[in-house]
Amino acid sequence: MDNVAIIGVAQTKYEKGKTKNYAELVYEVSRMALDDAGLELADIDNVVTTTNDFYDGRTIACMAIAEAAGSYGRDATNVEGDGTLSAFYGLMRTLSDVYGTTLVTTHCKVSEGAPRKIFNQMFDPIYDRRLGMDAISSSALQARAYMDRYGITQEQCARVSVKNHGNARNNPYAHVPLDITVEDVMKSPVLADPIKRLDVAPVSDGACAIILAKEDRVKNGRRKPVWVKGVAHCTDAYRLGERDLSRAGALEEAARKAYAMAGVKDPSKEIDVAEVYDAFSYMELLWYEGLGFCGAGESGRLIDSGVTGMAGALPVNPSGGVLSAHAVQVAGLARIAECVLQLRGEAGRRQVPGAKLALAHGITGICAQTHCVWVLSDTPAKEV
Amino acid sequence: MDNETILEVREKDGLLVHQGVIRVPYTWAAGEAASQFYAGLARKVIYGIRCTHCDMVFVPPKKTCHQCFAELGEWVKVSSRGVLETFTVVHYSEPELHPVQAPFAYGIIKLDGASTGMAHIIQGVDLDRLQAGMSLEAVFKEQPEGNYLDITCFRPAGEAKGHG
Amino acid sequence: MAKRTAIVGVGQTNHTSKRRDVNGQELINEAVKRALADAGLTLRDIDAFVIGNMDHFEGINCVDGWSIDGSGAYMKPIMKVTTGGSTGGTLGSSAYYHVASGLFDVVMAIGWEKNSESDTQAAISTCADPILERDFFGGAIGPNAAEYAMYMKQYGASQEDAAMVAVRDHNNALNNPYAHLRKFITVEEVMNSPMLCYPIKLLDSCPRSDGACAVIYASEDRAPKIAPRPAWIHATAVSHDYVYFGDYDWEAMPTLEATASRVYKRAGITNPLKDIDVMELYLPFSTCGVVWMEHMWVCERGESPKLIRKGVFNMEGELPVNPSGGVLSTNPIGATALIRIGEAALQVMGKADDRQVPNVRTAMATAFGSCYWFEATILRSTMS
Amino acid sequence: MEEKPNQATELLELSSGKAEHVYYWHCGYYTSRFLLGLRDQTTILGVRCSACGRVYVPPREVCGRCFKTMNEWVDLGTEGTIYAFTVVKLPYVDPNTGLPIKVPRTDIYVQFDGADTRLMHWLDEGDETKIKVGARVKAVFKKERRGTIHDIEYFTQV
Repeated sequence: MDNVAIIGVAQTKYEKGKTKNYAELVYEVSRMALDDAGLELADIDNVVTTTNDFYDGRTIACMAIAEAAGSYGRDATNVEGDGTLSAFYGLMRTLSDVYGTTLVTTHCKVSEGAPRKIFNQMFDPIYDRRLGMDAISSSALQARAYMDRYGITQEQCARVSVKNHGNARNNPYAHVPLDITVEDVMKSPVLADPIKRLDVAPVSDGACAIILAKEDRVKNGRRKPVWVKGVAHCTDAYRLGERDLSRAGALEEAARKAYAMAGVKDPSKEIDVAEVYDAFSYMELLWYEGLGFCGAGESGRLIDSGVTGMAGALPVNPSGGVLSAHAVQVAGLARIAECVLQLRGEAGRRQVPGAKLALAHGITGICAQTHCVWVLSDTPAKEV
Repeated sequence: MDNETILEVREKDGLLVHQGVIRVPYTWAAGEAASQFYAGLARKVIYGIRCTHCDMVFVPPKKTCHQCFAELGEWVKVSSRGVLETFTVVHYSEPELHPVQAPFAYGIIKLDGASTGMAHIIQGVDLDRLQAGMSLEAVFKEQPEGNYLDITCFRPAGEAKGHG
Repeated sequence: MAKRTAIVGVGQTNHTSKRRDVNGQELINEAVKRALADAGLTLRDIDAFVIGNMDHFEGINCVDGWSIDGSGAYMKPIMKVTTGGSTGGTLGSSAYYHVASGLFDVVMAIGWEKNSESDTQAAISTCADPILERDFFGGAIGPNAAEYAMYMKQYGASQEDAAMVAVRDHNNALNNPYAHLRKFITVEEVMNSPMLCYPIKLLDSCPRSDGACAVIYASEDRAPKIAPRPAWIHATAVSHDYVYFGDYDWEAMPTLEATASRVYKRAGITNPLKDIDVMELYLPFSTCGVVWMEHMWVCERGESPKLIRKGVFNMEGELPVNPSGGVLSTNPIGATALIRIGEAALQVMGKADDRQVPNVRTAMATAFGSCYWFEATILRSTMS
Repeated sequence: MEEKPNQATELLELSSGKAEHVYYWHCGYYTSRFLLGLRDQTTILGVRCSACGRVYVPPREVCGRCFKTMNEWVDLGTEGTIYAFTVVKLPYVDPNTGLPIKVPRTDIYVQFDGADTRLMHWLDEGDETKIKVGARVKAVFKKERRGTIHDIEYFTQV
């Protein structure tokens, strides 16, 4: 892969009931990402937006943000799915001979629709949709399958929630920074056991944008470019009963490919910071295993040891993660944006000192049917 | 007000919020495999379909094996009893989604003779006593309607009680 | 390294008004299997997938994950792209950039729709802004009807001119075994068909169909080994510009003109009438087949009716348009524009059977979405 | 091996029921101000791009051409001309109610003097022979207004 850098990032603050409409949110982050990169819109060759007609409440929702994303007068396209996938498509367009720079936007106003019902529309209308499962109840099945198999405890999951909500106190964009204890999580109301209120990501609105550029289009600006080293995505079987919910097979495959591209041999040693898609606290533990941060079933011990805390050797979700801000389709791109800030050394109070190699991760689908893994670095690949 | 998108208008600090709705009803073709499956349920029989290539028996059935991409056609009668693989007890209420009142349980049940699990609702059991590995049986709807709830739920299997 | 990219296989279902015998996944599967057979490949050869449709047409959220049994993307990368009616063009571009980026060697694009499963017009009307325009938007027919009414007034064109386009496309469909409507019609029959929205009549408009299409793209390393005469992608382009329907300038058609200009420039085409051997155009109404030719620089303003009457765009004419029968005979919306690309590729590959135009070296396919989003692709029989 | 469970099974279809999705869309500042203009001042507001001079109706935050924030408000009054119209004769299911719409229904694009884009609305005339592109039209406001686009009941030819 040729060298491509992320040269600009922007996020809104995440909150519930944002008063801007989604075009205005997209304009906010597009403008800020350009400013961050020190570019004007004229420097952008093409645009990839991200929409979901169910969340946006209209068909062909990408129409609504054309002006706001800077699509007017230039090539544009639109992905439906997590922002990590839009960014991946943006990367492909940047790598082709056709475009040198790409603006990628995502927005989601989860609070405007009925997110549980919208999630239920992912289930098969001819079979199990009628069961009425949503993100919480289906993920609870995955949580138990995983926890039962490896003896992961609810307290260990709670520790993820405590860590991430605590980290969110250092992130001005976070929606739900909290100073809580394992006991608080354990005592929070059970929604679908073993998932409790404080194990669940909030309903957030927000937007995020990044700008990708080919090496010859990276200017010596005020920001340090962050280089894409490896990316891959992978999708598991559709029906829950056809999957091994106790393992993240699609994540293992995506990580294997992304690491191979990036030349990463031992992720637990080489990666300095990771931002993963923890829509539920158990997910972060399951993703540790899928990402090879530890062996199968060892995540409980990993969180207990503090390795993934801010002071540990591999801090995970210094931003507070998705547990602290969940504007669904935005959440994966926000992971990338956060990694960029880390590798620039601009992450403020959530900065992991000396971070040189970072991992960003996104999911989409029922029980994270699809995973996308990004490996980012503060230095470009060596000349071949 | 007929045929107007906006049902309700809220105002705060000079900013408006419009409440509206999308209501597009659907009629989904089930396809042959699902139609056969529902025809079986009407006779209180659960059918799966076998992949002659990898030997997986899919319940509910489908037309193509996702692993081998082979067309499936070998129908298999499976038991209406099986083993609970994983479950959750739902404590919140979502009346537009949930077919039964909370608290209730969802589970994934692997029927005897099937290779895949079936997601479904579990009732007729003390929810505190649910355990992975327990034996459950399908409860069939008396007036089947040709949908997934023609199995109303799974409940602890008759003579398997106590084997937990 | 960026790679040259070609189409090496095309598969589509036999399109029809209603497929009761298959569900959506099974419908997709038919197209996928036919594309694999056409290219002489197995699923193992496909490195990645892109899929698209419109959410509110079938009521399924995230069809990428849902599609696995049909698409075969199990434990592989799949992402969803969508831009409304132009989704098929967006899919083709997406598969192209997957390969052109150098990241994937063989990629399948899948477009599909089961328009029989909901009220298409109701679903499409939700594409207008819900707060300001939805109640006044009666679907795609309105703007197109207004456009032709204005054109007739300005250039003295007639309803019969449009009817001749309808006759051409409908009767071409007699040569296409996959087409939905295959019935010989006359100008008189078009003129006597019920008025839907003045001046557009029933036989001037596209049907709604159930159908799927799959197109396989391969890199320069693989394509020549897969297909004896691959259809090389020389350029793609896209343009859209507005947010509200009232923003658009139908007299100037700026997005169509920008798309055409851009794609010609990228492919080195200076005189489309001479340089292009066949076009598969997304013409949702016969009236578009009159007006849009001019905005694509095929002829001067007001000249199109003359060329139509001369038969320039007929099968034996100088620039055959829509040998497949076009959108007027087949319209499974999410697949429609991908069918244009697939049909253009078949023409270049010399595999279009009874609808083959002799000696095609350069072909063009277009896509049109209801936000006047246009995409275009130029395909050639030679790599460079 | 077993035979097909049923040799001649009828192909089933499954129904979604009413399939309703409710939304609470934030109008944002620009659309809100436009709607409050209808409600409180019975007038139509546009917004001008100070860079290129184009006047947009409905107003929005950003001019796509210049990628600049707009904040120069313009009162466009209540009269304009018909830019285009369509008489919808084929009833389709209204996505608001799930019921067929009433036809004929005339959708028009209104060109206001001094605006560069058009506003969509209804015309109180269902006979296309009596409608002229370019004809003057006037907004007829409702007595009871609540801050929606339907505070204009319809447009009528002057």
